[in-house]
Amino acid sequence: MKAIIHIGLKPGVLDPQGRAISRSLNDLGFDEVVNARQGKVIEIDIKGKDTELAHKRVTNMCEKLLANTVIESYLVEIKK
Amino acid sequence: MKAIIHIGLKPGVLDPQGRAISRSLNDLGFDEVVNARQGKVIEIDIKGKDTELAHKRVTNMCEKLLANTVIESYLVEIKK
Amino acid sequence: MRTAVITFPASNCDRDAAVALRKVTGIKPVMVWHRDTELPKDIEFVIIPGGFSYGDYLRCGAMASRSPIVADLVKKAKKGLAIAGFCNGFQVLTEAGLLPGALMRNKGLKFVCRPEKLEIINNTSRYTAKYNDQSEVVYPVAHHDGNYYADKETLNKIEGQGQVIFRYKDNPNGSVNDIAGICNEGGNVFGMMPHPERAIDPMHGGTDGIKLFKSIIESI
Amino acid sequence: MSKKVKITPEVVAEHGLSEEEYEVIQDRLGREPNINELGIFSVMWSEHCSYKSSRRHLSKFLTKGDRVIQGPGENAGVIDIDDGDAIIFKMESHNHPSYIEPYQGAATGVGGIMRDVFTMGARPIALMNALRFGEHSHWKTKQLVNGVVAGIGGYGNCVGVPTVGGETNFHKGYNGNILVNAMCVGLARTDKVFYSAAKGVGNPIFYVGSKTGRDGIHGATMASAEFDDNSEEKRPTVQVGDPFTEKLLIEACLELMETDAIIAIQDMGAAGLTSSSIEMADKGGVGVLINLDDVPQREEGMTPYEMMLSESQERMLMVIKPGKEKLAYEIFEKWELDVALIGKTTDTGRLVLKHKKKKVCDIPIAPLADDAPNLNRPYKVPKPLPIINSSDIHETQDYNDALLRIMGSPDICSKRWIWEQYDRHVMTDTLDSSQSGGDAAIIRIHNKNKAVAITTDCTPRYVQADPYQGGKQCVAETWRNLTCVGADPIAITDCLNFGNPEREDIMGQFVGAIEGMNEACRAFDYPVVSGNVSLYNETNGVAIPPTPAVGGVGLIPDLEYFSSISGAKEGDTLIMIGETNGWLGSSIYLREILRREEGAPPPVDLDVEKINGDYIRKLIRNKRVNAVHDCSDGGMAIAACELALTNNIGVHLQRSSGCPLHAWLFGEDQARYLISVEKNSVNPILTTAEDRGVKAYIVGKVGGMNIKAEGAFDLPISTVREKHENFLPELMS
Ligand SMILES: Nc1ncnc2c1ncn2[C@@H]1O[C@H](COP(=O)(O)OP(=O)(O)O)[C@@H](O)[C@H]1O
Ligand SMILES: [Mg+2]
Repeated sequence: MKAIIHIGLKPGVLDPQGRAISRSLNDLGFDEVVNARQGKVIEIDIKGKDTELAHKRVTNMCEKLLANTVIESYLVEIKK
Repeated sequence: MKAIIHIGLKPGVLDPQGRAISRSLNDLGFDEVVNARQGKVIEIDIKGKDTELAHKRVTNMCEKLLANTVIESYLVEIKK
Repeated sequence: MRTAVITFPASNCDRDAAVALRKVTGIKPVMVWHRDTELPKDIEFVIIPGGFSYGDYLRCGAMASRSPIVADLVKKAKKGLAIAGFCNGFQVLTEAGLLPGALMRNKGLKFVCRPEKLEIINNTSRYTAKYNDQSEVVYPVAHHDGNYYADKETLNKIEGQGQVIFRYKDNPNGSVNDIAGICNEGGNVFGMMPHPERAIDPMHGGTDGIKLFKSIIESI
Repeated sequence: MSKKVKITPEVVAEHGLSEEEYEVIQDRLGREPNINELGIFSVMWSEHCSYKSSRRHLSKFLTKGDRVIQGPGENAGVIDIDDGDAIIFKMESHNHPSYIEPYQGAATGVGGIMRDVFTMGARPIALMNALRFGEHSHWKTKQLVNGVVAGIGGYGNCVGVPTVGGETNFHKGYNGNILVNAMCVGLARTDKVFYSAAKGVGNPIFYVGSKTGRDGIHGATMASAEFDDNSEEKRPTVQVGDPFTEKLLIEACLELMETDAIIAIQDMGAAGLTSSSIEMADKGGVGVLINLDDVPQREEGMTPYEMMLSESQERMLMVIKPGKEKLAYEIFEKWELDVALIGKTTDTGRLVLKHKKKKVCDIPIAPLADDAPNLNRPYKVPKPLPIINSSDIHETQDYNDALLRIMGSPDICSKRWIWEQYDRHVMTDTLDSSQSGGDAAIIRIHNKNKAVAITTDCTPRYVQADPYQGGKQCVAETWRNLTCVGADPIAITDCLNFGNPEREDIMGQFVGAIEGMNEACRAFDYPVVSGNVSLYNETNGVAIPPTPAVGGVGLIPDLEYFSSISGAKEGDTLIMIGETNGWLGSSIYLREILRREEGAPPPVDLDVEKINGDYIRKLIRNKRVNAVHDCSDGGMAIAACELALTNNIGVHLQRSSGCPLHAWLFGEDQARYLISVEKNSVNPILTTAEDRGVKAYIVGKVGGMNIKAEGAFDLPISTVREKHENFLPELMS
């Protein structure tokens, strides 16, 4: 199985990186860009077949390690 | 409109972050984890309505700035 | 002789590079702002300094490499202008396509700052000619993303053509083939992660870096 | 929060204001405050901004001296280092935020202290950090160390200011409350120092830097509140740092400072726009009108309350000379910073805020400062722990093992794992730093033949055992460390980290430590020019060990004459300056080898400190020494080991006095320096020392590749190095 975890800054948390990206795109002439945000995706290959269990376990991984829940939120997706 | 850009390392490029993640997960007792890869997602808010044009423009942004095609590949998704 | 140092937002070794150039040439370099569209006339050597241009956001050196001044550098590099990038400058040069490969996050995932022993692989290059009696130097490194990567083909090419100039004796970042510094095919563009400009003063980091600046200046 | 919030007793209490305080507010306003006004009083009168528990005690400090240009009261202290050069420095805590979000907490701590320094016109030239973590085996420690160190490096490295030293302790007393204290040192011209007093009426007020978001609202009151098990819920108040913007702010502000456009300037630290605008107005004796609609905002629908209390980072406020607005805009726009004209100074003496055409706050400024609570909290200075006689302490059976255990213990081990993550060399003026393991960092003044020496020190176990002696010791150790490199100590900054001041014993630790510190400052003519107080460092009623961290700065007037721990040579003689009586109470030996944390700490005799230190400096100026190291944690044995490791050369100690061997080796008597000298310097040194009333005697020699002491230990350097170097990497792997 594969787990795909999307991690992004919580709304309201300063995203200096996103700001720099949108400015830089504007500078390059992409005037249509209003705003940019940068997040992470982590893809994990997992042994086993039980997707429900996997979802639980991966959520646990997020809480314990993968996401910094003080400033980040995450979304877990399990693919067979 | 919103553009979502997934950027990941090309196959064959060593991913130190991914390696560290899978090792740490194993250390934490998540033995089912075989492998992990870390990528980026950039979300961009775009003015305009023409999704086809947007797709073209965002692809151009990737080539010009957002991805380093020596090591990274990318995927563009446009959402209304 | 006229030299220049480029300043990007959050370049932070621009002054250090300028000090080194003045020490070696006796003349203050011109400080060039990243928004300028053209180098001043008669500049014969340009340094892209270390630092954290644009905060290292997105990818180290990526945004800086798209600046107006780098577009001009790309043009002039093709005509043979001598350009060196140290640390973040090296990242900018690879991002600009002036040097092959890419610099990725250190294998240990941590910023690493220490004096590092380097082996001079090619001491006939324009940047190392003065070292011809010397095979080892110590320059400090200070970076988070100095893990050099290039695909097999590129690697074979640069190794085969003498473009690898420096190698780490004790690889601090996971760079492929222990590569610390390389030049382009023409030998005029050069980049390295270690900081030769931090090795020009016996009271601070040693003096092993002086010959590098002398080499390139005298080659012009 | 809307403007219509009703001010109930609960709302007042939530803002940390007492009933009496609320009555004062009503009296000064002549009416009930609205929520914005209440919020403003609340943060201004919080412990963090008003120093209500500490103010009266801090006022006892020696704050004046020949070289002091500005003592406490401004953003940072300013001292004169000759030739028109000034050093501006300060230390600050970011303890609670770092516990909650170690990376961002520590990073924003570094950012905040740098702003205090460049606000005054100085280019930051060095950073230091004093860190205290919980027990190394505690489940949370590793994650905290990882995050804090990465955060400090992440911020300082990016901005391009070298992080050149610090200290790191581990103790169970910090399990629930780590301490992250950051110090910044900057260089300015004495005639170009900028202050915060907003003089003159009708002058434009500019806002520069990042946009204002909802970060850290209530941060100032949070920093003044005790932690409990629900503190995890306070998480969203942690701010995110943006070192990139900070770097641009530094360059832009320094560029504008080159002109004559600035009347007053102030960074927005704790309590953001509120405290910065009020402090500027109060010091300048003017009123302020701010139009909140003009404040650059990151989010939609921000209320006046949120804007005034936001602690978004990397923001500055300045009063500009009329007619210079265009110049200011040009410079800030060049550096791609958000800039806005948000108000002006007035002659009303009031803080007036407008939002969407309505007046949302109108309060007199004077009472915010003048009537801020100034408490006289009851205190009881704890009695010093009883003295333990060294002959009553068990002698170790295995000195080799004891030495290795101490060298590999959390407090003594090499901190390379930490400082290798800090750029120590950028700006190319670092002449000595953590890298040598020496006593003080040395930073050359750019393009000049002089340098400043910087150190931070505190021995919390001594302060715990006896606040008064411990307080003296903290100041004395910084003075000694600066002396070790040949610097003339000039002044200190401090960061006083304690528990809950509402408890008599904690307040007693605080008062006792200040008395000791102050006495040392006076003895050395070594004033306090800036500092910071962090109280309520406790969890579930258990306070941290009292930790008054001290940051000292000294001047090396001529680069011909300085010294360090490196330079010892084969054949050198080791001389100890200062008396060795073998004081083992509260020592590292007692704690690490015998697992006892008890006994009075070594007393500090300030007169002896003074003559010994002055003598060391004279020896350095006369080029009589090859290497100098202060004798502190772990005593002579550890000082000798450190000297051996740095120089990669053996040492051989020979007992010089009658005190028990383990006490002679590991005793922590104060006022001592271990020096390595050429053979032919030995006699002149011993003689001149005697003339000056300085105790000096041979304790061994330098040479070979072993670390040994007659009748005690004998180990190859490599074995000791391995123990010393491996502890942290193993812990952190
Ligand atoms: N957090 C830290 N950051 C940078 N350097 C540190 C840190 N902790 C310790 N060091 C460095 O490690 C060395 C040894 O520290 P310490 O034993 O406290 O020194 P001393 O007792 O001589 O003052 C010093 O050079 C100090 O600057
Ligand atoms: Mg110490």
